[in-house]
Amino acid sequence: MGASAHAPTAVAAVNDDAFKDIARGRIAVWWFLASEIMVFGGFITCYVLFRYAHGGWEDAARHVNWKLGAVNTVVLLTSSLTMILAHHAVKVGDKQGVKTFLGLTIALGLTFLVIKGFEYHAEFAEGFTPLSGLFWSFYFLMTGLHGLHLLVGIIINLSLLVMALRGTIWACGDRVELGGLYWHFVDVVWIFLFPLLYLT
Amino acid sequence: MLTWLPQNVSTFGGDVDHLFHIIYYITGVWFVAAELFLFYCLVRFHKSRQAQPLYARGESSSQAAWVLVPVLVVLMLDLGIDKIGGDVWHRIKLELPPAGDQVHVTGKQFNWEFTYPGPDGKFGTADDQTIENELHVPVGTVVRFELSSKDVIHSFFVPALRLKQDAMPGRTIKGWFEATQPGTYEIACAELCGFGHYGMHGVLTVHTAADYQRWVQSTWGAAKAAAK
Amino acid sequence: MATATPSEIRVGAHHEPHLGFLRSYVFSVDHKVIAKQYLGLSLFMALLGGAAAYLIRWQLAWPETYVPGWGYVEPQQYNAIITMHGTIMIFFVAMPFVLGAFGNFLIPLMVGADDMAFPRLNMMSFWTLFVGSAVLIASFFVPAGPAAGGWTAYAPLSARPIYTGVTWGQNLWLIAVAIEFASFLMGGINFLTTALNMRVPGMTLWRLPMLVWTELIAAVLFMLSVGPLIAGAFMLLLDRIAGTSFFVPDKGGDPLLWQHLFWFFGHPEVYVVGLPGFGIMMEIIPVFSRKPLYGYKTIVWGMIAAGVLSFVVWAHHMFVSGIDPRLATPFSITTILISVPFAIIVFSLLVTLWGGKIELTSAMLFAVGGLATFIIGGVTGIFLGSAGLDVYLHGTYFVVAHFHYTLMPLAIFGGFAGLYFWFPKMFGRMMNETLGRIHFLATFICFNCVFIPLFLAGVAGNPRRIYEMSSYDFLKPAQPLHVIATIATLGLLAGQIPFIINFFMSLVRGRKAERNPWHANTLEWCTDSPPPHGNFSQPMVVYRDPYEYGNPDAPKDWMAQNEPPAAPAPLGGGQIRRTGTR
Amino acid sequence: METLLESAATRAHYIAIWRWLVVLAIAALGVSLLPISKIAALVLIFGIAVVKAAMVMRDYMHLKAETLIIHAIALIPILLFIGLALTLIPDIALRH
Repeated sequence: MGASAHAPTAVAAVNDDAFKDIARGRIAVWWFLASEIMVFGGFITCYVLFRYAHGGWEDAARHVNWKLGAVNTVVLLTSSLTMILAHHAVKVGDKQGVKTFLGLTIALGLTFLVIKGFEYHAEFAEGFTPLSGLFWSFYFLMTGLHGLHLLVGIIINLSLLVMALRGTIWACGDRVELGGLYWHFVDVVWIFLFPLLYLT
Repeated sequence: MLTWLPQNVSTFGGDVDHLFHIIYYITGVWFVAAELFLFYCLVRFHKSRQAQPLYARGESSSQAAWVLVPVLVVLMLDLGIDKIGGDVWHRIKLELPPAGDQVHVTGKQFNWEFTYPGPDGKFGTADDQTIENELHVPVGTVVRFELSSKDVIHSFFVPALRLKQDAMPGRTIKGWFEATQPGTYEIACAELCGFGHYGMHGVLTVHTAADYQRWVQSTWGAAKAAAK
Repeated sequence: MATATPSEIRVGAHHEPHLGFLRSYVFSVDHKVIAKQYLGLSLFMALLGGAAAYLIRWQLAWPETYVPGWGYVEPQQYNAIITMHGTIMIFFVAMPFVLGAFGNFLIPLMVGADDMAFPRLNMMSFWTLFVGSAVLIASFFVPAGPAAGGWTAYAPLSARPIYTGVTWGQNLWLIAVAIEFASFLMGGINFLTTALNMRVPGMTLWRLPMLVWTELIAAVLFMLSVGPLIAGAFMLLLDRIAGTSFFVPDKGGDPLLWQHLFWFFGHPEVYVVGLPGFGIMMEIIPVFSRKPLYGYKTIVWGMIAAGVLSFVVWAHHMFVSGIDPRLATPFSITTILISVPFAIIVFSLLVTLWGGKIELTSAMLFAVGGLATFIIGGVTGIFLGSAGLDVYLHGTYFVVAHFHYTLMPLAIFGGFAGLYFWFPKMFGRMMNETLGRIHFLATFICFNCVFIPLFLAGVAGNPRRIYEMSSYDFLKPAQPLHVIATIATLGLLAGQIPFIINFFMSLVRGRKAERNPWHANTLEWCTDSPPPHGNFSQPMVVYRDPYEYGNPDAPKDWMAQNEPPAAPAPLGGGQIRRTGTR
Repeated sequence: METLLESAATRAHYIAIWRWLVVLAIAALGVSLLPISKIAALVLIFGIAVVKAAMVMRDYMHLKAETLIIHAIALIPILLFIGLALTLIPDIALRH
């Protein structure tokens, strides 16, 4: 960190503990993600326990469209790839790559939301609402919150894209990495929501 | 503090009171010792009586022992309390002695409903009787109850029996008690259940065997009661 | 490796930039201004919480009589008042006081940083809390009144408007509490990152002042525990607004789940509020005993152990709520074992006093007074933690007295101690000691007179949250206890008047404070009072432990952390550790 | 700055990870359609999900290059909510 430049050598060695080597942005984002893990962990805990307690949720779960869900899984996994490639482009100084991959990530994120919208539409048309039983309450609550998180991710990526287009992104280099951490986290949440809600 | 405990009329109430006394005396000794130590320090080591403070960092093992040895004693006492308290808990909530009598207790805003199986001893038959806010039991008999709620959470609290159990909507919770002395005792609700919470109160009447028979007869009629 | 971008290299004081009123005092990013904003907000909310206490106590002592300044308290109103009293005092007084105000003010100063790691996030977390407070206050004015389901908001009472008659009050309550959680999660990011990452050279973890340790542990506990309750709050809000049945049994929901989620957070939360109170005591007691804190590392490990244990004790709030009775046994054991780490902390503080050169300033009085009262809270926890006895004591005034005896000594006594101690650093002026001592005596005596009688009422079987108890015959003997408690409450509230006078008088008229009026060691005393924008005029370097008081080998009886070793041969106690001891 | 060669290798690694993720996603779908016992299917499906999540966290979120403190921040909450879920089984899942 910057302050160590001013320190007499006698004490400089005292400070070499493990925490100061980490950029503070990464500590902060991981810390934020940890609290998110607890929130989604809470939802998943409730869902799993209720599902075990009640049984009969398979019948409800049969009505969700697992095909669209599977497509969305691939879409989101691919967006994670483009996101990490954008981060990679920042690292190697590939100016065009940053814009391309951020743009692709945003497009894939939007694709996910559009497909999810079609799913919701079909489910509402069939008469399934959050009030159609506990499974549907959980389904709409968890996928809805996940969608909101994705929307926030898209907004973050849009702001990064604007910075990339203006060329200001190079001055604060780790922002794509930090945005990426959040994006991948949203992907990880989906990795669990998909089997929980669609496959079992 | 101890004299504030209300009269105890249940078989396990004595255990609860005993546990209370044990913890009271153990923690009481620690409390008095700690406070005396604190006030002694404040007076004895006030700056008007102390020119040079004692320099002790408490890091060497011999110095840390001044803290850790008492802590070890605390740990031992904790384990002792755990053992005694665990036994009491086990007796009240985990053991279910054979029933001599049964009753269903249902909480609702803002009354207690007590459903008696009647002379046939079975619930769900025509001779069941539901009485609001009045629980009648014979003395010296194990009474098993099944607790439930029609709306929100209530808590079935009989101070004289040292008994408390929440009534949780959507569940039926089993419990028991055995009263040791005839008399009337109050039943309270110990979980906030709405604006009428403070008035949700019932009466437990513990009858002698003869009195109980009389109560049964007056409630179900002489003929039916005799059939029992 | 960290790449130090230009914005990260911010050492030394800057000239106060001319930012204008709004950005200097309202939307300031300076951690010291934000800390004062937290302080102001918490003191303001404390007035509301205190007023609620006044109404509650009056109603309990003289049921259904005219309460001066208010009128008659209705049963529904009574439930709303106790709900808001609890919510305000825990979430909007204790947390902003010990975490928001002292954490924000002291963490950067104590680690030698110029500000928090993320100043704008810091500002945002305060204004988020402000919005939360506004939402909570707004809930007083909606039709059907504020939330009346207790501060624990147990479902289904809180999950369906029909059970309490409260409509938007409960919704706003949930929203306000959720906003408050978001605020302190943001604050926690700053606490952690600043304490870990912005320490100046020489400030190893084992040289951190205890207050920083406690704030750090509190931030960790809060972050780890609050998530499931946020999830639960969403579900409860949906139950209320959309009519789902997560916590209502009619379509398969489970009210017990809410209690689990609530107390999984609720118990660590007690330590979130409590540990920083201990941190303040641990800063003040060595200073006014002129002795090192006894067993620094033992205490740190004890606090970490308490933090870990706090995650495996929550069901002791639910022994009789219908949990599987077999679960109660392990939870009872862990609960009682938690007295071990707290015994370490309390005994260490007691031994710190032994052989000291004790000066009873207002700050010290509040610190030792808090310690003395906390001991009562600590030992009564054993009664409640023992499952067998909790069957009787659960939900009685014993519980009420117990948690007031744990939270008030730590958050309020500790907070006042901190305020008397750091007021000169915060505002550059000394507080009046005479008024401070009057304030302490009134608070200490009245506080004990409020809650000792309530222990007795609890032992007599008096259930809490009872609007009036005259209909119960067995509670007749407890009624005089409530009268004593209420009179003492009036004294307690009146006892705060000297503080309010002192606070505002000292702000304007107090004697100018020097840099280090108490001859203390930690880094905040090595800069001006109040510290300038950017905190330190030169980069700080730390050479020694924070509690080097009364070392007979040293030239004076305190050695500031940044004081370099005098001679080539370093002093015994203040030796530099060349290896990074972790 | 990495060399061009390293950069290409890193990129190829990211793409390889993605390929695995997609393969595993399809495998999980396949498992759900297999006529095997419910328990076996659940174990397989969630085993695959855990592997996928671990891959994303390790390679895309660079957990493999992080220090102990970040590992702790990421893993403690996971363990904690799993512990919460396990503790609640007797109360919530097995209540009937």
